[in-house]
Amino acid sequence: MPILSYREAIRTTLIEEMDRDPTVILLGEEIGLYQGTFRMTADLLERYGPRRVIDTPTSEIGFVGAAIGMAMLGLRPVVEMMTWNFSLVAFDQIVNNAAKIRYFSGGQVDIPLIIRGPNGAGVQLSAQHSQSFEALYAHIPGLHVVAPATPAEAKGLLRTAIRGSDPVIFLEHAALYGSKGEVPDGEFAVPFGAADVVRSGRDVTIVAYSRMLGTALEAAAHLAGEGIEAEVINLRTLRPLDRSTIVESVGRTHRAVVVQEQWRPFGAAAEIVATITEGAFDALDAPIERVTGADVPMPYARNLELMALSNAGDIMRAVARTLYREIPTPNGRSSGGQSDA
Amino acid sequence: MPILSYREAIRTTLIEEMDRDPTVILLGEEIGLYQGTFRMTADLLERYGPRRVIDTPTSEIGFVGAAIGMAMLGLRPVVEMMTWNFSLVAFDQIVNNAAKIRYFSGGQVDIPLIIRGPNGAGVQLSAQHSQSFEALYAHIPGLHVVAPATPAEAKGLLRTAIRGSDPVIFLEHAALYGSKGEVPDGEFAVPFGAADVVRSGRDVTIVAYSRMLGTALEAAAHLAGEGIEAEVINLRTLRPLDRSTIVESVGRTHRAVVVQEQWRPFGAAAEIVATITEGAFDALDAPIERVTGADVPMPYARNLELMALSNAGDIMRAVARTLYREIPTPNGRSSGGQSDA
Amino acid sequence: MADLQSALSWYRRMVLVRRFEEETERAFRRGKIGGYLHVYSGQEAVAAGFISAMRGDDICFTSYRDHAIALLRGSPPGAVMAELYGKAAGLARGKGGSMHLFDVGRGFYGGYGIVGGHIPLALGAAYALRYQGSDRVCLCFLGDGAMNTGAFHESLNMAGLWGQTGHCPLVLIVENNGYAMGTSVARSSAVTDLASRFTAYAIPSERVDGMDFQTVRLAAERAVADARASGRPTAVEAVTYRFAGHGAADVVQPYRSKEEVEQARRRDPIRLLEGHLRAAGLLDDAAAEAIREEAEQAVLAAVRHSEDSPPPSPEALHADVYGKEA
Amino acid sequence: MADLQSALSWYRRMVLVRRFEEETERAFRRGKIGGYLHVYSGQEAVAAGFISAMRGDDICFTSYRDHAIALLRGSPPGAVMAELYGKAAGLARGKGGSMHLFDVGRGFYGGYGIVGGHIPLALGAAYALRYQGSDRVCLCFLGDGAMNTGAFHESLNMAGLWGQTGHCPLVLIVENNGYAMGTSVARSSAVTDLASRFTAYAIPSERVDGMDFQTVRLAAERAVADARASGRPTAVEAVTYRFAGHGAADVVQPYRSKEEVEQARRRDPIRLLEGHLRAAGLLDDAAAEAIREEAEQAVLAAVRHSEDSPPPSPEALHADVYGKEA
Ligand SMILES: Cc1ncc(C[n+]2csc(CCOP(=O)(O)OP(=O)(O)O)c2C)c(N)n1
Ligand SMILES: Cc1ncc(C[n+]2csc(CCOP(=O)(O)OP(=O)(O)O)c2C)c(N)n1
Ligand SMILES: [Mg+2]
Ligand SMILES: [Mg+2]
Repeated sequence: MPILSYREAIRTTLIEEMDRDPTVILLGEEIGLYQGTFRMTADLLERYGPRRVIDTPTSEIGFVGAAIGMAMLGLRPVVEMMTWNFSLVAFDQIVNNAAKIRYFSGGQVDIPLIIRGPNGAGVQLSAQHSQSFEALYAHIPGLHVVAPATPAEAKGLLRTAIRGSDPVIFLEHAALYGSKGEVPDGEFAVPFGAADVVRSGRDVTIVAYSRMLGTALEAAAHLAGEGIEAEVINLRTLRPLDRSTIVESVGRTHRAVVVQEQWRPFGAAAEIVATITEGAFDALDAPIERVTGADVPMPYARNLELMALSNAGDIMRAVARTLYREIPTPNGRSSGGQSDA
Repeated sequence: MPILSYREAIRTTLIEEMDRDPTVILLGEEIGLYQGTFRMTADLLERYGPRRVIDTPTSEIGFVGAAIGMAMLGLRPVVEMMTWNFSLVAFDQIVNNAAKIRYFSGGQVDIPLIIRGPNGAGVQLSAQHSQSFEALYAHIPGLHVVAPATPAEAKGLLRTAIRGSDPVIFLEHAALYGSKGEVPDGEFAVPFGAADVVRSGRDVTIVAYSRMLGTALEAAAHLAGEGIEAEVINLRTLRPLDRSTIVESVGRTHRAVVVQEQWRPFGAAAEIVATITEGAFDALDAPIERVTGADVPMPYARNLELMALSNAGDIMRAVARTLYREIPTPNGRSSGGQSDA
Repeated sequence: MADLQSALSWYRRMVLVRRFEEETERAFRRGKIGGYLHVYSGQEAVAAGFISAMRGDDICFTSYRDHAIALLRGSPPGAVMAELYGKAAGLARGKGGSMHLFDVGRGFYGGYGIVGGHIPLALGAAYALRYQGSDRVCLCFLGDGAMNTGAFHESLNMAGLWGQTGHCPLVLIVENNGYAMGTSVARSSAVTDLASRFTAYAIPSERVDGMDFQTVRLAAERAVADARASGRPTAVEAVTYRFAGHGAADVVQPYRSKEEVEQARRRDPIRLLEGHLRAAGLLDDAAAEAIREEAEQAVLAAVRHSEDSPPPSPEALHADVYGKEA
Repeated sequence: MADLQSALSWYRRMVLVRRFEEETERAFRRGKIGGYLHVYSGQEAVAAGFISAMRGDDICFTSYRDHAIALLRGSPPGAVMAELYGKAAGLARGKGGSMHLFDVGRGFYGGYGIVGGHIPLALGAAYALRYQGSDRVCLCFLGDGAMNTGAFHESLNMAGLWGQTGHCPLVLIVENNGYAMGTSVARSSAVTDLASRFTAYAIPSERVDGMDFQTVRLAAERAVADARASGRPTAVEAVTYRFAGHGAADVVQPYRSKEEVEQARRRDPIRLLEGHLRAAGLLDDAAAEAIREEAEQAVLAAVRHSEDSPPPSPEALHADVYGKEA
């Protein structure tokens, strides 16, 4: 299997699908002449021309809405959201149109629409440019919410998204764009709603997705050094959510730590905690722990920003609490990540 | 104490605060000449004139953003969101500006802004007009999220909101506008972050807010007939969330049912469940139950709409499950309310 | 006059629309129709004029004020009424209701409830039609109030841009009925000559008398032909009037006087067209009566159909949230 | 020439801004400044011209391209630079960074990162100033790209309406620097005469040479005086050019040619003003050198200050999310 970066995995999937299906078209800001803010669409304007690679004005309402209309007429638009922060401008289009038109039309149209781009914090991009919106979108019926953590997943989930018939919120993470991994050849696809048990273990279940999967695995490796075997689950999609894989795992490990990058209150981890409480109540030997970002708009100063984000040490300490024991942890305490609203 | 309707409680508070403080001004669609879509601002244009009661065009981005700017300059704008469904158009202004400006300016400005209006389902308003957005807004640091269930709370919380220094998402419920109750006279205020134990009981804790409080109380009354004493907690504010009152109650009752009107996945109830799991784990004798709306865009047909909403029977059945027993329930099964993403 | 000859059939449909709306108001008061109800009475010449200029395979989008669009486009009155009754036989299977009529088979891509929110959809649909190599066009009806939304602005600027290369066969019809709910155009738009606002997007536009079917129709034919030939957007402001309240709940109407409404009713588009037809000898008392009677029967049949047909089955609740499995 | 006399002090500040921006680019490359960095080089005459026309108690809003606004409005270079360094002594206590400079004490109500998102704030602020009975005015700087946002449209229409009764002393300054990131005005706006787009809101506007300080300043004085006297909005399109990439990461710039940039640099606003001043005998080599040296020292001092000062304390993380307890 070839080794690709997360970026290459996405880019080559776009190319494969565009070569295969002329109804797949791209639109967004700076995807053409500029070659893509993160170079995801480099050369694609030259390759497919301006009718299939559409540079738009700074008009998220306009181009997201237009993509919905295109999808209703049978195209398969893939919108690049330069970063998901800007999607709030188009929130009404996504929630009130993309997610609901199939339903309120009584099933008369498909909406095969992908909106993709980086979600979550970068480095010192401050409050308006460091947000992670999976909890918002996963609340909305009619949307699929996808958050690949590896190059293979990025490719496989994007293929499933492009060949589907419903709107997909495709949440990438800029911190992962350069990361590499094996990616199966050919028409490889990853189904929605199937979480991946990335590492097995008997002592505790750590649930993560997107960028925090790597942090969880880092924690798990350290924990192994302490004799603690953590099972690590990568959700891959939040809607649909693979509840049974999570519940089954906690049924075996009796302990759970749920990790998310963003603000804790009413965040994605709460749904996972509720799922475990509902499905594996009798198996639980300790309160479920949440490891999350600090409940503050992201600060600019790097020292504060690091405090606002969780690290492997935070996950290890949470695991230790579920085991009612103390363990040495590598990272300093990021005191920020544990506060409430 | 005088008896007022929920609507009168809000309207008289607006009047009292406008009489007291000339910096309080109102803006929104149809609040003036039209007298308010729900007549909340009836006669106020005549009373305070067009400079303090501003009819706006259908421009949520514009008038919500303008209200933020007014607040930065020291006014206390109260925006009427005709219904919260339309707030998605202004979502960027609320999340990226109102909630964050204080923070990213390093604390240089107050944002004493209230956005108020009805949240949740009406009767047959269908998919784009029946939404309940508390989970979305309560996720955002920098906002307060308030959801009064009674006339007294409506008054007391609105007063706290208007005299505060931060943006408040003030979620009313049109189904409550006509409901009546005693409202204390004078400068009565209800603090944020203080839940109310509306009914005490030893067998199970039911947590609810806004319209669903009434449904929870209805269920509790029926349950009492079966010899089950439910404690009912009215949250009143979701951000800040009064975690200790919830945890303390479940510590006594050992069982919990959390009720919300809206879609279950990643909904507000999940945060309450996580809070209980974290705070009262050892006290729990049964899995926490969630009673929620169906995970679908709201359908128009009345029979489907009723299925999509939870009723007292659903709450009673959930309570029964936490008690591992069967009890007769009054309402027919609303099979819709329990499905997952 | 060949022209007027064919207008007769549109007169017939306008009469049906008016009678249909009266019946929806009655059914609303009887509690048979729920939710919001926005009738089209007074504006019939606008939709009729534009829909008469559409080809069978052209498409359109509109707001929640959508009953007339469906009926004029040929959706069966029974299916439209059944939708308002929330029945399984409804145009959207009872899932959408008054604000969300949909008849994709007839090129009607729906009614939408968020003001301005459908305009970008129509923009994208127009692009798709050209991208697919067809010469079909897309019509987008919108209210005067919708012009003040960000969705309008972003879409129109993009339409202007896409039109530069002939990729935007979009016809925008501003139904200027004087009000957005209770807010008059002068109180909601800094510029009251709404057609002129399109110059900010380099989109040609004209303002026409929206009460006169023949005038609307001619403008519509020009606009549709232009869009089809050039792939460029074009806009028409049709000046009309909303005879009824904004919605069924808007009874008192403190924002306008009875006299103003009376005045406007004097230029009732149906009576105006009737006058033209009579003057041309294409209609007499008997024929007019027959048309009214035909509308009466069609509407009563639609009501009976709606009363008699069953609500959606419980399974419908969870159907159509997603399509075939991803 | 009295006019030109006072221009000398603005020349001095423009030199400081240019030198400051060079230093921020260097510090960015050295990893001292994080995040995004959008410099103002090439556009100095626009901000200088407009800020020179502001009264001490007037206020302004802008986008993320905000360093010059703060500096020209009088914020200490050390505090501005410390903000970019993420230090506690920064203009926003290290919490905002390059995109969110704020100096409310000097009437600078902030830099904002969502394109177009600050325009409604400025609208509301202008209203508040009048509501409070003052004759203060509010300036809103925005990019050519920001004109294509819904936030722009909704705000401008409301500004036009509020201005009808004199309640909107708002001056809109479109800094047309040719590009929104890599998208030229012709590729992002259906109409390239941006000033003309304001007619859709009945807001008077003019287009001026944004490279010539004196020209900008005259237009600014007219606009500010108008807004102050009438309480009505007014707009100026200042045609300028962005010498650097969009942000520090925009190095290759495949969307424009080196020649185009060279060409634009020939009308460097600082050299143009320098030329005027020299021609009028208000500046000679020695004075120019002294001004450059003064800027050099100010910038180096700002860097030293920023290097030496401490980061925010850990407690700052949770401070300023909310104000005093509700
Ligand atoms: C974004 C949004 N804001 C507010 C509303 C409430 N609302 C419904 S119709 C309407 C007025 C629209 O007027 P116009 O576009 O002229 O259409 P008309 O009703 O006259 O056909 C408003 C404000 C809405 N549906 N959507
Ligand atoms: C809503 C939104 N969409 C996209 C972006 C990304 N972005 C940052 S700057 C910019 C271009 C803005 O151009 P212009 O308004 O001309 O300002 P300039 O950078 O030229 O000063 C874009 C698209 C953003 N910040 N906000
Ligand atoms: Mg109207
Ligand atoms: Mg620009």
